[in-house]
Amino acid sequence: MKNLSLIPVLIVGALLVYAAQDFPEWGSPNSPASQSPVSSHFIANTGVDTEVPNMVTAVLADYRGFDTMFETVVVFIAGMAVLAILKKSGKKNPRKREFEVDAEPDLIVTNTVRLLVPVIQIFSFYVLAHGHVSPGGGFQGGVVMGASFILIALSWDLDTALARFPLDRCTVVAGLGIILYAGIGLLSMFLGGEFLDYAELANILPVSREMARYHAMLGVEIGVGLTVTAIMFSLYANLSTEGRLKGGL
Amino acid sequence: MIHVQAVLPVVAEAVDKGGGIFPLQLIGFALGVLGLVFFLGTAVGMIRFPDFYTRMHAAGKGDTLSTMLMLAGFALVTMEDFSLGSWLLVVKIMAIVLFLYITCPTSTHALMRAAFEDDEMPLEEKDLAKRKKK
Amino acid sequence: MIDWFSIVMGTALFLMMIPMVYRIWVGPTPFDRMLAVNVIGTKTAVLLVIIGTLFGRVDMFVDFAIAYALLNFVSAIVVSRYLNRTVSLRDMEEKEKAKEVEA
Amino acid sequence: MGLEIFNTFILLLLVVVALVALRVRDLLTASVVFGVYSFLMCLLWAEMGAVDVAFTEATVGAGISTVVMIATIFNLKRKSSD
Amino acid sequence: MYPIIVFILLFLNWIVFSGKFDVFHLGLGIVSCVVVTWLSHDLLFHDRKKGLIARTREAWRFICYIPWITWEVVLANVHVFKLAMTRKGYVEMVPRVVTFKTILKTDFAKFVLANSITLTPGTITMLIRGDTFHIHVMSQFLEDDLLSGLIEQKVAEVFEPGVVNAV
Repeated sequence: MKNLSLIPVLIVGALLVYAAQDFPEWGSPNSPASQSPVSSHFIANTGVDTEVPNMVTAVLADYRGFDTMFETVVVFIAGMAVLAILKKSGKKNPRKREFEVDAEPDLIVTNTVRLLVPVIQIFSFYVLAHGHVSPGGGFQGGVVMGASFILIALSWDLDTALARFPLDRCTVVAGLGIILYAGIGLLSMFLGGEFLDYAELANILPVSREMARYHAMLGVEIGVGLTVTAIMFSLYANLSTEGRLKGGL
Repeated sequence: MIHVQAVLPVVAEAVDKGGGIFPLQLIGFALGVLGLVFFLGTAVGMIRFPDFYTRMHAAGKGDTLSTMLMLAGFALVTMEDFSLGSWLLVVKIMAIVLFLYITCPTSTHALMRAAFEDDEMPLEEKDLAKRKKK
Repeated sequence: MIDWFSIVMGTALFLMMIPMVYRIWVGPTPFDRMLAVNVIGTKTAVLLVIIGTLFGRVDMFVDFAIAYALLNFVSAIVVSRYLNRTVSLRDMEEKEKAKEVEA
Repeated sequence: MGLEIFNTFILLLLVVVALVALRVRDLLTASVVFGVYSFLMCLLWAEMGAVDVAFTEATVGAGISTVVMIATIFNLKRKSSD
Repeated sequence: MYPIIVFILLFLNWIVFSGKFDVFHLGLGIVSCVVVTWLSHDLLFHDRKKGLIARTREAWRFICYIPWITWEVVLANVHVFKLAMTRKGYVEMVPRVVTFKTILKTDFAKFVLANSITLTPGTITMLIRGDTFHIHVMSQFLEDDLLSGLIEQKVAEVFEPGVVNAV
């Protein structure tokens, strides 16, 4: 039976390779993606509209800011779902293993982590703050920041990491990120524009309309970064201990 | 390169320009090739050595030095002038080397410890001799 | 000239990655695989710098290489930690069973 | 020209690593091998010029995904070694 | 006082990463360095009894130590290369585990010693339990080299000058 299933796989694979011949050449200016009016509009106008050199950040945080906001909400909901499910299952069947092992932390690993965690954190802030000029942004910075807390949890134990970043504070920070994002959108709505129309912020900030968009994008990225940091860490803390928040990996 | 030129004029311009300082570039080429030679040692060791612990010696050492040499070589090759910007780039690349200097021995030690504590890994010379004969 | 150097270096690195992938494919124990994974992770940082040189934008690609240099050892630590925990859990369970048998 | 050569190598290694990740029985090993898959994907994105995607792949692949997978496996029972 | 040193070190790091010197980016750097100092200033410099001058001297001695260890790393690689490539080296290989006690007291010095041992020819630190180091070595020659204690002495000179004089 296992060998029989190889036949449809091979047929479909051959068909896919055959169909791949019709693809446009890689990077060709005649491909449909390059010829659509949208991309040429973005390439021509992002620099003028927002003064952000990195087009991807401009598109993500400004032109389709509504979409990105709900992506952040999806991340938030995913974290909350994991928390809710695991909390319930932890109560129902209390424990399969009766023992909690407290392994002593390794000397070399803890010293390396001592040296590296501040550097990782400053790197995550750098990634977040320079999303406009180089690749990066809120999501990447948040992930690196969450990884630094996970590293602390891995080298000592989960309690040490939770003492630095308690789980109830995690939830608050995650919510705060979304509120920051939506708050900037609402603020620009109250100032007379549309929802998430950052240019209106020039009324209260001492900068031009283009630079207002630039700075608002930074605020939005900070919101995304806060949410992602908190959710990544709480995801690890809950998954490794089945929601009980002690012992674990 | 042709297609890249068509799509990204900025990138293509930078590629065409591609400056550099000749004597520094020669040193950079030499360092890069030296790094490749040491990495060849690692690669051959990974295939040829008989058991996990000896392979660990090959991987843990050759990896650090070859990466260091190659990155240093590229830092010299890409240096265009002695302005502040290019110096910062060199410092940044050397920062990677510094981080690797700290992290590589740590991960080697962590894997070694894990293998040592796992019961399934033999350590005696007799086992090694057996494997050599095979 | 820089282009040619980068292409030759990158191709050589990819060629020497083949032994590592062979080790991943054959590797008698899981640890051999992890070792090869570690080596490939370090070399990825170098390859990113090489690709950056080919594009002429090393300043941009160096960020990735820093991210790899800082985060690559996480997987090794996780594996070590996991095995440490499972082995000590197994030992404790065996001790507990022995106690029950005695009783 | 160089980028096409890199493309070929990356795709080749990618297929091999994906096959290994399917073939391996041990969950721990499979998740670690998946790490290599994400390294190679990051190289592929970077080489195609999709820089932001490559950065996301780099941070998530190196920092989070392996850790979360192994944390989950820790709460299952380890079945077989290879 | 130590938080200020941490802040300065982190800000140097930021400048190397960022490479932009306008007011906006420097201000962002100051803000993020303050946040990181607040979050994790207790991680760096575990032992806080030493004064600033002693720290500076230690740092200078450590910088002098780096070229020596780099040369040792090169020798290590030549050794592994020889083992991997020649038939004679392959036969000579007799792996074993060596145990010895160290004279070093502080954790950081032990950490530097362990990593230096891992980087030098044919030796990898396996376990540290208190003062005892368990080390995996490749051959008899390397074991003699390790037990002569040259690296340990060098590290002790850097971090604990008092210990060397006592022994």
